[in-house]
Amino acid sequence: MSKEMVLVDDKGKRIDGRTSEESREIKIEAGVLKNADGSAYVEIGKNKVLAAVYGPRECHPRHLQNPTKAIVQCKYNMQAYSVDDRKRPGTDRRSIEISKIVSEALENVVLTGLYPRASIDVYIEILQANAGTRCAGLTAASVALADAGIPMKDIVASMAAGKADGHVLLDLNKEEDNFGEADVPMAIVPSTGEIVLLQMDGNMTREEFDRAIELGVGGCKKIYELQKDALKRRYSAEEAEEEDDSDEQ
Amino acid sequence: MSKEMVLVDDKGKRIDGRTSEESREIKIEAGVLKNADGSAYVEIGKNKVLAAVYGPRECHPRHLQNPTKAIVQCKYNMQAYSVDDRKRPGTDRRSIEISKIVSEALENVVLTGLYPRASIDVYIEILQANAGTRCAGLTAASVALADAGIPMKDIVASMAAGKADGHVLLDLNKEEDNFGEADVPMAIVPSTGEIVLLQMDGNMTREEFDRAIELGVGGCKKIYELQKDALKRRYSAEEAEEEDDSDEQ
Amino acid sequence: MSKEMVLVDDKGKRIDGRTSEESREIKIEAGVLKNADGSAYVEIGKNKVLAAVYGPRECHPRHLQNPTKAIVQCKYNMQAYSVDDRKRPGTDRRSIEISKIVSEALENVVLTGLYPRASIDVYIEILQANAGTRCAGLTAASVALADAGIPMKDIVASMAAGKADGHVLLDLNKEEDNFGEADVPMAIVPSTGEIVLLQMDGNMTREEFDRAIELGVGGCKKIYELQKDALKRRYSAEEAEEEDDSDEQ
Amino acid sequence: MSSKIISEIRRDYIVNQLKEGKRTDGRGLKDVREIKYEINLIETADGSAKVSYGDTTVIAGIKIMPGTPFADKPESGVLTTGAELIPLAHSSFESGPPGEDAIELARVVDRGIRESGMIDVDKLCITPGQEVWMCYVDIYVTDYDGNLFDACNLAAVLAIRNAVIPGKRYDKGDDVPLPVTCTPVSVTFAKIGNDLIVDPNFDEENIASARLTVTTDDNGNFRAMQKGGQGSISLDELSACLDMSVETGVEIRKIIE
Amino acid sequence: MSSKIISEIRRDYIVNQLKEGKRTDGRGLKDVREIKYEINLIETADGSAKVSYGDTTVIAGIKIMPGTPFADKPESGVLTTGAELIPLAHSSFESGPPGEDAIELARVVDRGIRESGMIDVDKLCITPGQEVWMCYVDIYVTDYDGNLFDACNLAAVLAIRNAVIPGKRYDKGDDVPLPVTCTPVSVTFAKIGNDLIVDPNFDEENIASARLTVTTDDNGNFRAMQKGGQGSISLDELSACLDMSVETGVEIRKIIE
Amino acid sequence: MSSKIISEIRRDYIVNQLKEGKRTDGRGLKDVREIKYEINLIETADGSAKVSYGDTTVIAGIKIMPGTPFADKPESGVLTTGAELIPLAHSSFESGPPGEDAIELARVVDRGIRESGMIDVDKLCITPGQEVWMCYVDIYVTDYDGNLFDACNLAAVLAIRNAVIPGKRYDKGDDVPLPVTCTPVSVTFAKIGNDLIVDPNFDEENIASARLTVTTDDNGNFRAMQKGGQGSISLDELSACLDMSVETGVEIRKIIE
Repeated sequence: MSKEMVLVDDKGKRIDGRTSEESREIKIEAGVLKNADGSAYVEIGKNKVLAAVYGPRECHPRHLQNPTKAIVQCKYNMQAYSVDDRKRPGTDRRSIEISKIVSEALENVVLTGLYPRASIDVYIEILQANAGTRCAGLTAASVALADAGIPMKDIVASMAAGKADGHVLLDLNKEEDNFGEADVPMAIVPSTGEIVLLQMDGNMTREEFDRAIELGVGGCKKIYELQKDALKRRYSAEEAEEEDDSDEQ
Repeated sequence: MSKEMVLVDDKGKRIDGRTSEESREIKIEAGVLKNADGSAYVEIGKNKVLAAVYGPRECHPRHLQNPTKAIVQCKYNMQAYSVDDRKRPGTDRRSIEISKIVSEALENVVLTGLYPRASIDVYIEILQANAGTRCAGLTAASVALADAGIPMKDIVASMAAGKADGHVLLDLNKEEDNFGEADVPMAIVPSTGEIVLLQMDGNMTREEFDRAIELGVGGCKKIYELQKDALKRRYSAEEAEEEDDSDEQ
Repeated sequence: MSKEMVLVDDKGKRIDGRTSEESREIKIEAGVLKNADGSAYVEIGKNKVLAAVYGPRECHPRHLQNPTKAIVQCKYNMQAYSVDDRKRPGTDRRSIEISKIVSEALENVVLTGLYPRASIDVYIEILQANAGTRCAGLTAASVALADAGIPMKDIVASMAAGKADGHVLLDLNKEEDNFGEADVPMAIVPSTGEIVLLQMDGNMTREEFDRAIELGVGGCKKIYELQKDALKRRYSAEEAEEEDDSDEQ
Repeated sequence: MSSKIISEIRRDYIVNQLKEGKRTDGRGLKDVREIKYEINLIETADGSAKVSYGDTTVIAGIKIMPGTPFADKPESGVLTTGAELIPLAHSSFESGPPGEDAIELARVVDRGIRESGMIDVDKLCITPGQEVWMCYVDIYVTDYDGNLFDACNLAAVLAIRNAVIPGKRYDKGDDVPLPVTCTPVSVTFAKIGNDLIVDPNFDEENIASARLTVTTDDNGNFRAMQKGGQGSISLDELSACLDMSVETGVEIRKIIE
Repeated sequence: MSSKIISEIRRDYIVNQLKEGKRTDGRGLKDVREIKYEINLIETADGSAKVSYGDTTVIAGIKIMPGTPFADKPESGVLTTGAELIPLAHSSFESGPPGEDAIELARVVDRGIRESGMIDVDKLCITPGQEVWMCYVDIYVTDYDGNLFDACNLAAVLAIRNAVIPGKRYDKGDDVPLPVTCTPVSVTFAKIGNDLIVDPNFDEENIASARLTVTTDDNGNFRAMQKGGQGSISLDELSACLDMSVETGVEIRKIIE
Repeated sequence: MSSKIISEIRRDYIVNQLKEGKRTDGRGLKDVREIKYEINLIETADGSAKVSYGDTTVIAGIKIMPGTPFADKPESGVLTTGAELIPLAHSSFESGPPGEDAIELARVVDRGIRESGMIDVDKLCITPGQEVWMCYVDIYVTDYDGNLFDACNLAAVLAIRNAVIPGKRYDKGDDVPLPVTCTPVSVTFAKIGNDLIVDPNFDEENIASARLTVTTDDNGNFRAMQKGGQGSISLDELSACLDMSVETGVEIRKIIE
């Protein structure tokens, strides 16, 4: 396409100044919505993502109910203005696939057995997209689940690695994703290091792929710390509110 | 667009010869269909509208049932050949909005409390359109409800006012609607003068708008008389039929 | 269009060498799928068709259930690559009509009264199309029903006749169908000669039409023999398998 | 469809009457109900007709506009026929996109018009390969008491015969009549027990085991047929229907000439 | 909609408070909740705004791209407005295509913008008859506590006022501000019993018998109205709403200038 | 999906067998079922293949036609991949538009073909920016006994390798083979308890906690992966799968060369 484009310079610097092991700037905030049972807002570089959780609640449509456990139903949606060319509202094949694999990743950690027949509904809205929205969305959804008080064995953390200009890189931005050679979105359960989401496309040798996994797992662990920070800030704020309330009494 | 177009001449005459306070010719007929529980046919100028009522009957889909009263479900539909450019069959956003506000206007007068869980279904078909179809449709629907014997506190009457060439006018025709400055569809409960449908778009000062309401209410009252006439003719015809029947015995 | 095209030469030979009374080559095989309760594969000339039967099973959606008998629900589908111009996946108006008339034809012979409230689902997939797919599909569906062990009063046999270059012909191929003058798909209950499917379009005199029916009924009877052969081969194979099984014990 | 079920008593009554050669509405077995029609009642359409067969009423409207021809017929106009069973017309009709009944109805009407060559589509070319007249026939059922096939066919035929190509509206020459070559007429039969009746009403349709629609042209040639229903028809019955379809077609043509 | 039903006790409490001229959140009957807004928060949009009325929050984003004009307005740009009641925002919102509430909302917001001539669409022509700028306004509700009409109108208006035509992106000249002529502001009233209140919250909306939205321009002229709900409004009530809509419109314009 | 539930007894039997290193159909844990294939069985397709993995059978057909390129790739052909889980193939498949399972399947197969550069799309340009060859890969499952990913991938790959660009049909030059650069092969693993098995059948798939599909090219490089299911996989398990995917890929390539 544009073979002149240099994504990694001869000093190993990427076009936004990062090293291969660096993620973009990350901002995570829990409890940002009033109506949702739990919510979170995440920025990773130029990605802006909102997640909300409703439930456990009655499962609709009924034929999806599972008599032994709750189901986790995630809906990933890109808002019309979140991408360069306006996206027509409504689900498309890509969002259906992402919703499916994100649901599966979350179902791994949620203690679904506690809520037979129920549904735990997770909504991910992409306000602004810049490569990595599924990982940012899954990261936000995990925080929203915790904010909703849904019992989980751990918080899922997600980040992609990839390859551009022959370098294995953490957390590709849009240019690296578009003009690079491979993308590896992943998500782990941080306490065990188990993988709950993994996709790959492009071209990678075994060595490159192993390195991508190494970088990605590292990135997920960093995300995990920031997820916990956001939840702690959220709890402190709630406690402060409660104290305010008792002061007023 | 066509600034040369004169919609109201210097003597206050409109392109179809009407004064500002005159409506187009109106024809209302009740009981025009065999299958429907009630029906009506309305012509207002070049608008031709058919309305039918079925019910009270079981409400589908069931989740719309209201345990304390009937719901009034109106479907407004423009037939493919009713407009200059063929309209593709199927609902569009405009018809969904009109169906909603017409349903709300009718629900105001129907004694819905008499029929818990039921649905009263109203179908409005526009055979030929020439500005003012929602008012003509609501006018026809009211007559069809009465023809169906649905208990109502009054019959809703509807007509639009508007503005063209700077004049406030009753009952805009297509040219006045397309090239004029404002349209104000409305519907009232004639016995109380209360407004049950009101929309406006365009540009009007307070004085102009007040005048539009004044004209519109007058138009609605004229419609009301014609609605009652149509129902009287219908009842007389029915009685005559019954007498014929008894003669034959 | 192409008036030069000669579909029947002066010796009465058709472009593929057949006489007016000859059908294309026919191949029928029963029991070709593992999962279906019954299945069949049919080739008629260049048509390749697969049919499967599931049922009697619970009828979905429930409002289609008939408390006194089973319903036969056929879905006819052309695969995307089965025609010259790729067919977009999904039902179209043509396939809905064919599904309806094929369902009706099959419902004539299936002893539906034995299975109240049930559904007998028949799926016809056109892998390759060359005029006559509805007849080939119905022929395959009948064999699949028999293979599924569904009690029937007879096996429906189907073939089209038609007219091209002024000649009444059995079993039109694609060129004859496209450039000919009439097509008459039909299906009969062979034991009684009763017609259960009949369509016609084009232009035929009474004499031509009577001849078309005569040819078509003959074609259906030939199909019937091949259907029975296929089922016999299928039963022999099953018996052989069972014997093998008992040998192994 | 549950509303299509009529009571056993009503069914028995209809069948018993038929045994005596009578129909519940007083008709003989071969009689068509009274046909009424009105032409060009819709000013916004380029042709229109309202047709009643007894208490069945339908309206057909034509819209004609320039459009792109099909690649394999670059000089031919395009015909599209739709039928809508709107819920205004009967309690068994539901809102939403056309179901299988409406689709079959539209396709059978379409075949009668298309296969008879009623519209001379070769005269609808504006610029070969680029622009031709598209002819949309939209049929709405407004009151349903059986035999939609014939009522819709007749409404479509009358609307087409009275349609005008709106050349001026699109700056494509004068307004000229839509070129029409013939008048296809369909006649529909229902089989109840061993009786064949013409022009079934709602009750008759619903107890009939089979239905046959036969469309003939002005010469009495066959142009379209469609058998419906789960019942069968014998070759003799078919033959009787073909005879009657020609005879009745002649009668109906007289009514509309 | 079942989740829209609030308890009888809550209803009585709200009504009783109103009798004393109070609202449950401490406002007076004519008071609008606190309005907050943020401009151009979405970099991928050509204009965007987030607006809160109390706990109701919505985001509007504009995308502008070249496209084909309508045949009857060959030199005018095209405005399209959509509103999505995404299930993230409230437990009563469902996934799927917009329902009648979302459609009415989008159409009322659209009318306010369109009928006020806020966007000077005649300045959006690129090549007459061939190419004009298409302006898509997409509004997402992210938190729902009543009065979406006014929040969505204001978000759309702020996004439009700050939007840029992306000439460079499409090689169609410089980036220039979207040409804007005025600032239409809508004010929504709810009728509860005999009281009229401004800017109803969720609970108030759900016990209101009628709703009226009035959109005025900078001159205090009326540009769009929409009455909703099964209740009626008297001519006197209408008059009072018209007065208040002008007054409140002036106040809201001050907040966003 | 209810039909996907298999009995507890069956589940226990499978798991117990696996503990002894056996599978219920007699295979070893790393064994692929017998693969059969047939090339160009569909004459109306521009390329086709039928592939069986044991009792799973799928048909892939290619249709190639001229079309408009994407604006951002004006000289590249377009690849579109669809998969249909038609109800003919299994009692758990329903009529209607593709659900999430069919969509995931099609997208994973698509990625393997697209990301390996199997089709040299840069050679599919007819007129730069205006016309390129569009390549539609449509895959139909006709019998379903697990592991659709690998069967559909192989059928698509075989159909593509044997496809011909129909230049003559469209008056765009000669018929030439579709330009193919490599042979991507996918291998799918299922995790049951702590065991990893290759090419799971229906029963195995339905008790598996996780699924991993790995697509390699002729050089043993990785081109696409997809993890599915609610279970997790450890880094060691991932590593084992990667090893096996390369080994098994070599075996499968031998079968089809």
